[in-house]
Amino acid sequence: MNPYDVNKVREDFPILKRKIYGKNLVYLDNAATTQKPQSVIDTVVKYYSESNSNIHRGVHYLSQEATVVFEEARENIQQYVNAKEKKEIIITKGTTDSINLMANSFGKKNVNEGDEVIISALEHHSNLVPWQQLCKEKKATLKIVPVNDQGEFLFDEYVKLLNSKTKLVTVSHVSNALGSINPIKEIIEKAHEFNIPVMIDGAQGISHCSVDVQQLDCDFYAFSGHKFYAPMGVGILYGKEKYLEEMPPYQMGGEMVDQVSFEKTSFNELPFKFEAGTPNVEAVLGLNAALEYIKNIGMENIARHENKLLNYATQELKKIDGIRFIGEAVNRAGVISFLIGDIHPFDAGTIIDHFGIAVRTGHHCAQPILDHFNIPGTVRASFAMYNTIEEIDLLTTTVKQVKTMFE
Amino acid sequence: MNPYDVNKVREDFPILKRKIYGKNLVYLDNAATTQKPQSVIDTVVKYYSESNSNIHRGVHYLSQEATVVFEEARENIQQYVNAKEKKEIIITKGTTDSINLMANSFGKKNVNEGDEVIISALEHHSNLVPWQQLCKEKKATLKIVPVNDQGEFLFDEYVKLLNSKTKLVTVSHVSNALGSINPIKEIIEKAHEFNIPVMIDGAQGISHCSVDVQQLDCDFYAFSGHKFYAPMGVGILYGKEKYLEEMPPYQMGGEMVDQVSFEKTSFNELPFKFEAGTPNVEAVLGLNAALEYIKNIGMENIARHENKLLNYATQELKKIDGIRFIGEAVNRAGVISFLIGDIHPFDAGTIIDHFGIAVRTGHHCAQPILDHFNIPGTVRASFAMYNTIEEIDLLTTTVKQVKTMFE
Amino acid sequence: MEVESIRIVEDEIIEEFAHLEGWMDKYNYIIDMGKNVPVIDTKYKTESNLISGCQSKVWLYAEFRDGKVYFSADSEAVITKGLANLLIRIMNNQKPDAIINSDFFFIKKLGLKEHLSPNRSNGLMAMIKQMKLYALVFKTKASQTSGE
Amino acid sequence: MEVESIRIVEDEIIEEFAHLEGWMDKYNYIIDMGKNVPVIDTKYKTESNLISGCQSKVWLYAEFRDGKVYFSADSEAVITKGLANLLIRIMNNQKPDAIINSDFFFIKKLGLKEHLSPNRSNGLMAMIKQMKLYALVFKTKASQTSGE
Ligand SMILES: Cc1ncc(COP(=O)(O)O)c(C=O)c1O
Ligand SMILES: Cc1ncc(COP(=O)(O)O)c(C=O)c1O
Repeated sequence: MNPYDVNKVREDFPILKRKIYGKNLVYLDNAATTQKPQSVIDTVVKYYSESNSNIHRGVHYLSQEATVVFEEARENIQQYVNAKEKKEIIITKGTTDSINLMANSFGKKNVNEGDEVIISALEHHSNLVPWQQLCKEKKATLKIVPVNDQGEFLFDEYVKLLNSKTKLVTVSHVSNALGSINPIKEIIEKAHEFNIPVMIDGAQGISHCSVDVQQLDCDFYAFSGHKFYAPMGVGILYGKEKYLEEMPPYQMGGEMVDQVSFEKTSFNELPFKFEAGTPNVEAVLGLNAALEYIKNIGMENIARHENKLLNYATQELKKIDGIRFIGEAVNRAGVISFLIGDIHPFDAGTIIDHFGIAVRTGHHCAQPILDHFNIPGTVRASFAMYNTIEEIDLLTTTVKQVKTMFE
Repeated sequence: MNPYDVNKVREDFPILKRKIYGKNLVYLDNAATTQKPQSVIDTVVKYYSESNSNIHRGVHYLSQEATVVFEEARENIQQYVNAKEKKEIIITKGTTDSINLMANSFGKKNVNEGDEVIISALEHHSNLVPWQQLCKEKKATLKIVPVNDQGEFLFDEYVKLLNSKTKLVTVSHVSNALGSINPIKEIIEKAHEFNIPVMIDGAQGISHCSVDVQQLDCDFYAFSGHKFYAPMGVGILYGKEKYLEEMPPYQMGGEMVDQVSFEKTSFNELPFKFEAGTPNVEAVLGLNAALEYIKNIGMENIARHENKLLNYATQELKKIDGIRFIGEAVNRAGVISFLIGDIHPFDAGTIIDHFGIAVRTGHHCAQPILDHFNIPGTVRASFAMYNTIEEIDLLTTTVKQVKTMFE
Repeated sequence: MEVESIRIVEDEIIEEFAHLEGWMDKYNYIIDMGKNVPVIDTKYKTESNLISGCQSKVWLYAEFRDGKVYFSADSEAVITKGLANLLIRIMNNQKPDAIINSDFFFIKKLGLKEHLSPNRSNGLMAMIKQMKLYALVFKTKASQTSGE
Repeated sequence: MEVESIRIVEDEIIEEFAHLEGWMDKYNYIIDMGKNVPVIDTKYKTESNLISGCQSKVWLYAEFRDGKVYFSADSEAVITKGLANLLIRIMNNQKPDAIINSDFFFIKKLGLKEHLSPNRSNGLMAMIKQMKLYALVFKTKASQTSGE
């Protein structure tokens, strides 16, 4: 598909026909969750209509069939992020779940009194609070890499924080509040000079960038299906085998055990060791369908299209008197965050909504970075493969309208 | 719908038209996961085609709409189990997740060195391994209520185990391996005489019995949506407010926090305190649709029908020479577990499968209870509202066939 | 009696709203309202007077004088302030019982809940709850004092 | 050469299977096979000779004599024993290299994987993996010895 035919893409997303207050839905809340193409919805329907079954332990046909497609999905995910081994792909319920697994398993094992964990000032609460709590419990210290006023990760400051007490560096690939792309390749390289493993919170990265975990050489990479055109309720934790092998299990229950008696329990091998309970087969197959869909269109094409939208939005909104962009990193993806004069984001969002435009307002679960800018929140428009230049024009017109109403 | 019209019910489940090896699917693996009625599938499709959005923090229409239906679903769940407060309904990803939450939050807070936790010999690994690990970590002791050779909970033995060191009693409502219904009302009453809270693993109970948590007076009740005609990826933990209020959060991240800064984080109120990350809106709405469907048919009718199947299956299988029932509790629901002479359950299951009949074979994630009977596993047929007498006849004929093949 | 006087103000507001065509005018009206809210004294803009569950910060304060309740409020967001003012216009100068028993009829009548706040983000419901709570506290105190 | 002799036994089995009509006969054949498996000496029925990933316990043991590998096995389940015996018939008395290089052609040809074991429960794949592993170990040892 070249040149990129956004109208053809839009046809694949049934929700885009939805009317809001009688107007066409303009969905610009993609950083919160993306919409689903028909092929993903169809996969879910087909699964429940023809193949639904619990997996792995069944001898019967349906169970074996479901197991096969489930494990094939895992393989496709492995290939998509170019992990070395299939067993390095752990199925979780979302990024938050993946990071909690990390904090409780990796963290519990490796972070001790006096140790340090490094995050950035840009993190979503999900990549902050688990580490904050871990450090509190372990009497370790959470170190924060500061950002500049463009919302850019300060690499030199980061390097200063690295030392022999650092047990993990964990930063977002792309900031959900500001859209800044962090220099993760350099971050990883630097940490590895000190033999420190690095985890990437890819919740926003996976949908805007091609990810190759071997090329990045990251030790862990986490993301959510629902922000990546897949159903809710599934996430991935990629981890290097050498780390995953040593890590103790997180949740306990069926599937993740090998032998169980009242005296003693032995745990299953990777990846099952980390997958307690009935997995969400539906959502994993849905994620697989989403991957197929994305591969067909091509992540390069998607990224190029989204970049065009981002640049156009920046250019057009900039023309409005009093507009303030929050986060102006040189490298940015998918997200534009702004304020209109002194208008409270909630006021702006309420009016924008009435034009059928879905933007997010507030702190975007990243309070600390807003504290940095000393603001209560922003208006955030975030883009996906199906957004259009016309939608950006609508947004711009609406923002002007908001201005007149409140000034 | 009275008398119960099973053929009408069957029409609502599209998968029942599936052919396996050219034969009609006979799905008797309902204790592993149940099939989904069309209304549940339609709810998922409608959600993704019309309303998909992230919830709770959005000002925009879709987000608010999704939030409203999500919270209405929580209310319906509350009403269904007759919880006193909506905030006592915590959304998890499944029973295993609910129990891990309990072990990590309630357990971490309340179980200390020298304390005791009581489970039964009938527990699924999910209600055993988390407690085993907790006790190991806390130097507490896991006490096991034994069963008799019918697979019945030994109440007198249970009473002997209760003492001031007991911090929690946690038992299954219905055993997934044997189908035994535990006397949970009496178990709870007895524990309360010692002021000990009781958690019920309702993974198998919820689909076969009416559950009224206030009438039972249980302190916690956990179950999975996928075993209750709902989509995968959602579970419930009901807990009494007074306990939930005191319990520390389990997973950390977005949604479950109130104020976040690098210095200090305060947690959100119930139920959100326990719901970190983007919830599985799809599956929660699906669970709501399943509840509606079940309410329409009536749990009493379902239970009566399933009981008829269970009795008929017992009666017919008993006629086969050499059949051994594993678990013959007087009170039983949904599950019949058996062995055919000395034929290994895997051998039996493989042949039964080729007749298009889905039964489960193996240890059913409940190794300890099979150790009690000194067997490597059983063949388990488990029933749901859509199974028929004719299907049981097929099963019986097939079991006879298996016998000839292996003897 | 008091409930009736609440109803009168409610009718007034409903009447005012009736003249507004389209949602833009309605919002403009609420925005205007926001400019005239009886602003809370800064010394009461404390953590404990913050209403939680709103996307913008909202402070609500109440005093009890001569058997009647007087509210003041503030918010970072103008729409929220406007909504607060609507509520205050109705509830100010009322006896606790009137507030406690009010069904906030006008909210339904204006479709405010559906139209403006299908969820908790603007805190309309949270503000009402807080107002009723204040009224309840005052009533309880009053009955204790009179009981002495 | 050795691969060829493997292919001969495989063809034999394929031929035997060709006469069977319907899946019941095929299973009966496998069940019969299960009765003649070279049974592992009880002293080798140890934890370490257990193959994991099967629904029934399977033990597999191998010896290396005169440059050739000899397998024996046992299982609680007859079908698994039958499958083990099929594999053993083919792989017994072969040089390590032949085993390592075999593509287990007959499995595909008979549709065994699809028909009998779409997943890991009967351990067919696990058994093959284990056989190849044994062969590899023997080969390595042999080359070390000859290298001395
Ligand atoms: C009694 C019992 N408890 C817990 C579970 C675990 O449920 P889930 O796998 O949905 O977490 C099951 C399911 O097999 C069960 O039957
Ligand atoms: C950067 C980042 N990390 C983590 C998360 C949490 O993802 P989830 O809510 O799917 O667990 C999000 C989602 O908002 C995010 O944007």
